[in-house]
Amino acid sequence: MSADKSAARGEVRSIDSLVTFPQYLLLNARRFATRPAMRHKNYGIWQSWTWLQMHEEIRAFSLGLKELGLDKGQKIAIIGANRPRLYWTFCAAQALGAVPVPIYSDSIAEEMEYVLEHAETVMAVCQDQEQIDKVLSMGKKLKTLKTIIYDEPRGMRDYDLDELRSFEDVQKLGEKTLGSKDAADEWEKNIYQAKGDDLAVMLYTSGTTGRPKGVMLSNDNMVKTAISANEFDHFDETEQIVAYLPLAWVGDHVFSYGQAFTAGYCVCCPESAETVNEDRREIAPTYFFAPPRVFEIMLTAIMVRMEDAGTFKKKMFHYFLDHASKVGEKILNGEKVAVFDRIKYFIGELMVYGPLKNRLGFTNVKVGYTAGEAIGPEIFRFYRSLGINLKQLYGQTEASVYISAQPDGEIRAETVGRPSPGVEIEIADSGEVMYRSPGVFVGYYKNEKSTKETKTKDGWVHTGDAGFIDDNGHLRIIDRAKDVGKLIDGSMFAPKYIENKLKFFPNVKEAVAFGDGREFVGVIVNIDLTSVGNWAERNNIAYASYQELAAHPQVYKMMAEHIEQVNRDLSGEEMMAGAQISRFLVLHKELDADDGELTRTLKVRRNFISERYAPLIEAIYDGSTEKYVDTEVIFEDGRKGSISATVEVRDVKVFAPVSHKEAAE
Amino acid sequence: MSARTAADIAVGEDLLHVDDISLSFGGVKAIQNISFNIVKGEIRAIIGPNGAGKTSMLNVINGFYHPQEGTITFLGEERRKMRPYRAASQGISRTFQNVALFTGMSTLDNIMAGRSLKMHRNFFWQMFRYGPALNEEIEHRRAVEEIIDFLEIEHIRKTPVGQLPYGLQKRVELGRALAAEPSLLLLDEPMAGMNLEEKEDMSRFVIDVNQQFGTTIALIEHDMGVVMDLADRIVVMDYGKKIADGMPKDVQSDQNVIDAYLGVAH
Amino acid sequence: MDLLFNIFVSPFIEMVTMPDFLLQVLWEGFVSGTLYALIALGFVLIFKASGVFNFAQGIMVVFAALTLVGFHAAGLPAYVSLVLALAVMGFLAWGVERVVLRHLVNQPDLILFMATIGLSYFLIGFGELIFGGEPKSMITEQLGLPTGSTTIEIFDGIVILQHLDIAAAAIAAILVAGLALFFSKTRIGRALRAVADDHQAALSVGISLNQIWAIVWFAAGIVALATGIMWGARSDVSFALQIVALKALPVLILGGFTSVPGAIIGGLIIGFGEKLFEVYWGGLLGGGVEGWFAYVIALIFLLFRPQGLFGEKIIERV
Amino acid sequence: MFYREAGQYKTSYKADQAIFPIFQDRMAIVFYLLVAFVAIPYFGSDFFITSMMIPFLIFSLAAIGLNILVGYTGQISLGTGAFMGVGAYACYKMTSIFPDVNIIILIISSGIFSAAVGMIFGLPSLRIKGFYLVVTTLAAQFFLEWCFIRVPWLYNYNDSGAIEVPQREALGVIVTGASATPTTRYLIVLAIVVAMTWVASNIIHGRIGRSWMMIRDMDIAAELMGIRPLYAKLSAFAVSSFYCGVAGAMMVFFWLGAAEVESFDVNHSFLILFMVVIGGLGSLVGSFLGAAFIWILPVILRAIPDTIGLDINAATVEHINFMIIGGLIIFFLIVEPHGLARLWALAKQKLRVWPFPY
Repeated sequence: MSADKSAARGEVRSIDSLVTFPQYLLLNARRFATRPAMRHKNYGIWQSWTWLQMHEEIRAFSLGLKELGLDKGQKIAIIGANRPRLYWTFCAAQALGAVPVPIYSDSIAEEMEYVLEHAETVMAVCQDQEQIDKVLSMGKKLKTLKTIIYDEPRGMRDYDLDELRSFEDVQKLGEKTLGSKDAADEWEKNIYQAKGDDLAVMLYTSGTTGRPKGVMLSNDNMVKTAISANEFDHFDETEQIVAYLPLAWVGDHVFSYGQAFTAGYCVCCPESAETVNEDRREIAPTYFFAPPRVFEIMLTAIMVRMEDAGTFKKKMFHYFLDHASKVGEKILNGEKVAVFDRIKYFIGELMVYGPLKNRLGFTNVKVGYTAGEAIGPEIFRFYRSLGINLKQLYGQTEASVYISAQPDGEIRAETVGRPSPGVEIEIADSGEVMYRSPGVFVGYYKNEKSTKETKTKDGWVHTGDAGFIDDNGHLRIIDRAKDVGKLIDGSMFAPKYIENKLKFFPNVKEAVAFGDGREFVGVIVNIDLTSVGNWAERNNIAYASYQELAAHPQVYKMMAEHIEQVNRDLSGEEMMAGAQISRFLVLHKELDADDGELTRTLKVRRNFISERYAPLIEAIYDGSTEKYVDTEVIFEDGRKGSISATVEVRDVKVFAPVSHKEAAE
Repeated sequence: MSARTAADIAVGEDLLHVDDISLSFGGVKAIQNISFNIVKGEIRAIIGPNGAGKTSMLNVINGFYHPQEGTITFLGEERRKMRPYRAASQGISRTFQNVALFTGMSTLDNIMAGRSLKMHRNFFWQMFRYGPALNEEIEHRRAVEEIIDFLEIEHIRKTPVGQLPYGLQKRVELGRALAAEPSLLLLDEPMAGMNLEEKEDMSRFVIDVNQQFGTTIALIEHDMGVVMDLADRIVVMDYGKKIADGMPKDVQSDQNVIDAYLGVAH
Repeated sequence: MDLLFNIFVSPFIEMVTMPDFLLQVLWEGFVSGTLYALIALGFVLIFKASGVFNFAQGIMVVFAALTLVGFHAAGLPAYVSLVLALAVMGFLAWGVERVVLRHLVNQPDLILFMATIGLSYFLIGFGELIFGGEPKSMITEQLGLPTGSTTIEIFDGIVILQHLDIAAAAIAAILVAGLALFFSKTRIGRALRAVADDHQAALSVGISLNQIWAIVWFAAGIVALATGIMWGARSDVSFALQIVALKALPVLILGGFTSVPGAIIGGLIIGFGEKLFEVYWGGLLGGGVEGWFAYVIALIFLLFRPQGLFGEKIIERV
Repeated sequence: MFYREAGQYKTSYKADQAIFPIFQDRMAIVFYLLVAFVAIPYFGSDFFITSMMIPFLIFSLAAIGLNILVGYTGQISLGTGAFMGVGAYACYKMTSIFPDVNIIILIISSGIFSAAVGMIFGLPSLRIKGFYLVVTTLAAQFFLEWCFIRVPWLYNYNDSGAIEVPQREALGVIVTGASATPTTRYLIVLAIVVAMTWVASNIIHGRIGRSWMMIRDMDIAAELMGIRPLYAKLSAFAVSSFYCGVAGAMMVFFWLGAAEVESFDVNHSFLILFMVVIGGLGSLVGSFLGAAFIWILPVILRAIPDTIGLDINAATVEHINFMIIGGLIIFFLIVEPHGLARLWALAKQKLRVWPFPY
């Protein structure tokens, strides 16, 4: 394919008239022809594609899909890790007016089957043999699925099924049609015919309850959101990001596809899940996104590693970190800082912050976002004090992500910022946060009922979260609206709020709080194996298994201390002081998505857990000090087994509420 | 798995033919009058109890030992004595029972070393690492990366092999042998000292190599179970003699073989 | 033609026509061969038990001799000096094991070899610091060694035998016999052989490797002292000897690194060969060929028999 | 700490296979070169340049040569001194035969002679392994030493038996002989050493270097991979001796000014071997570090008594020197058998992962 033949040659459209991503592709192929569009660490180096090259790849594949019969409005599933070809599939399908449906690649076959069937997909593009096997295992149950395309040919030699094709084959098929004069023109024409309110993509939300729902998002939803997000943070074609979060998650779709296409920046795919950290270090993204968990894990890893450093180095490290926590954020926010402190911070940058950012791959980060859950204020401040412009945003699949975000210079750990450009926010009488924006979804696929429940006629959407706008005009989220409850004595009980406070301790991986309609608050705690394991090693505490470590008296003691600290915090907050934790237990197994205890995005499924561990919860409230339980688990390969244990329940100290006036003094 | 049938083998073309080979070391007879053939595209196993002369047989095939009697016909060329590098340049490549990697070099360099025969740029260009010499390095690096990808050892690409665990070393060694793009690949106990999972991985790689690249493989293995699953045909040796030769199921039920493995006195 | 004649004919004519001279040359060769053999013996002892190629053996010879002379010069009686010199060699062996070898177990051969070179530098510096750098003469008479010479009339000529040389040969013979007895009859000796065969096996029968190393180094020290006395008596005691000591290497190549008889025979071959070549052919090349002849012989020998005179054929395994 | 590798990603194999793939390393090299080419000639005293820098560079080159043989190919040699001698005598003869040819060309060409001699004495390495090879190289050492004495043609039948460096000009500047300034000689030596180090590094990172290392690590496997031991070993002997030869020629022409056989005796072989082992087998950086350690340390040691006002006679200092060097060698072998290069690499690694310990 020679460049001149393929260089987008159709009519020139003004940027303001573009309403779909394929249209942006044509534009970028012209305006950023030689700029990198994607990179993928493969075969040991960063294989790169310019926008022009990517345009050619996508066009060939798109035409191939067309040859295979993909038509406007049909659904095509995309299953796999972050690979350029899978991203190309989005655009290739959209160019034909078809609707891509990305599916979480770690879903088990059963979950996948539901989505494939529900969305009536006619084709599936899979990354590798593993995904192909899952799709094929559903056999004839998928009536609509006609073609399966794979990216990596490894191990596919023995599959001689008619419906299987390799990505290259499809591209070749498409290239063949390019031989006829009009194919390319027609393809472009077709792209320009697309409308803003056509469906762009369908994303299935895993949801904490029930079957996943297919959120339909239009071109307008996606493109407009992406453009305003770019403007909000001043992103242009010079950005580089690392695409490592699940393709099927709306965040990744917006950051790694939507914003990349509209701004024209470069998206880099890591070599494999194990090498993400190393690959991020190599690329040094300018824009970085991660859920709080990733930041937590990173911070834990930093501290654990530093434990092994020499005394001098450790001292120096903590000395400068202390200094950063004093002045780092101020410097980042452009506030006044004494010259001497600035000099000290500069030395710290040289000795600690700079190298640390370098090791983490954050050297060039202009903007970092965390969202999805509340982030621990300590963790949040830690990164900001190093000079990383980390911000919070609040979003949903139904909103094409952005509901609110923190503008530069107005960063506070406890809020999620101001309404994003074009978004209106209201707090309903029930305390639930509602919003309206150009990004608001079209509806749930084949689920009028849910659509109506979520979206009002005027376009307002229920977030399901309880929150309020604070004095500065920033949104604060308390909890899931339906989870906020009351203790018997009438105190407000916001489980997520309490759980998050607990989870901010590195040693606590997960916590589930109970208390609605009960006498007091009880908590089930999950320890963090990395962090606690490391602590155990340093303190010569021997343990053979997770279970043994979790039940260790010393671990219980540590957890009790953490919980006491949380209670002390809570006692200082007017609204929450009444709901302090009275009893807790440390769970003998890790909460796991495979067992249905967490969602695929690793959120706690509260109801499921309260059913599954009903005897334990009962033990918390009936005053017993221990309880025997037997739990069924599913291993990675699908086999079932069971874990049994006698779990100890402990009491913790509760603090008298501190009135706000006293606290202020 | 599409195992080859007896019929496939029967019509197959001989890649290697070993004829009446005898080898002795100062009176100790390591191999006595052994003959067998290896057909293009098959996986041929040589099994036998310890000291049966299996490794010596491989050493004879790739020219490391010179048999006192008999001939070896490879790709239609008959010979008895040859230097190992001749065998290598004809397309015989191998792994070793006790991993024989170049311990001072990285995984990448080890596999690159496997491509030595394919690299020819002369000293002059090498001196300046420029032009043809550099292009050659890059071209072969690409080929090596494909092997690294194939064997799923990306994460240890630049690790010195001496620091790798045993299982991975074996895999790197396979990679090094593959790098030569051999027409006959000799594997000397590829699964020795591995745990079950590693054995499964290695078996998968061996089968993949055979199917994906169509490489003919001769392997020595101790683990009968593995051999029965992997091999198309099996030669059984005991005390330097061939005691059986055939398809896995035939060999399995052969009385001589059972006796040899149970250690019946001779 | 002249050249070929000079190489292949005239030396032999010379030998036949002057047999007394030939005998004298052979005797000289025998004497220097004995000394080579003694140095080689020290190498063999250590190599056999510890696998260490002890480059410092030559220096130990000088060091031992210097110590002996030094004690005497300080006013001690000759025999007391001898005993003290022995004690010093024992202390040295202990120190080497303690400070050097113990820390280098399981290192590659080259590293151990380098360590012995380091040791020899240390000993040279130490020896010269204590005893001064200038050559000294051996206290031959004080030790009761014979002096003078015997002239034998034979083949119409004479052969002169130094008494000292005879004594040297005798002492060498006694040393070798003693060592042979030690190896075969004593518990430690047998242990030493076990170590040479298999370190693991030796450990399993409860022999401390450290002790063994100290003992062999001490044994090598005794051999070194004996060699030093003999050598010092013939010339001076000085560190220039280390170059000569290097000739133990070709001797070992011929005799094999682990064979005591090999060391003796190798030493004699080199001794005879060197002298004969120097006297009868050296002139053709301008003389001074003693410096390299031994090595070239070893080299040529190696090309045909890489495993040495007494070694077994090596079967390479993969 | 100073390594900021974030953002240094490679999009081509050419960049990934570069000898210094890290930007900061390339900067460091530029820095060292600036110091060597600009700062030292400008600020260095004549004593510093003549007694420390010039011999240090020359020995570094010889150490690189020996390292190619011992460190990269695994063939032990004790003939370095003699191979250096071959270079020196060859260069001397060429200056008398071709008085008009540029001296620098002659210096480089002299390496060809030592390479040829090296190959001849390398031949036995095809059959002989390990310590046995020491004997072969010792044979070369003593035989060549003998030649330097007994073949008067080599030193133009001088009565003194020594070779003396004639005065020669290059590009109108006196570069050899007594009137050449230390700075001129230093700069020429430096340029040659830098260029040859670069070439050595190229060879080592390429096909030929790899074949050497294959022979070193596992010669049987190497042969079964298609490496011809003959080519690999002889090329190593040739390249190694070439480097030693050039170093030898430079030693006489740019440093000593005159030399006789003692300058190339077996003690020199040991000296260079020390440099290689202390510096680190199989490391070019190590060759420089080893040369610096072995050469510069004694110079410093010798200066110590004077500096602190102790009146010790020179001979005693020399003896103590011997002891210290011997002791340090043993100490180093015990503490870090992989030499200074390993320490260097560890330090670099520390800086790369800073502030983390690993």
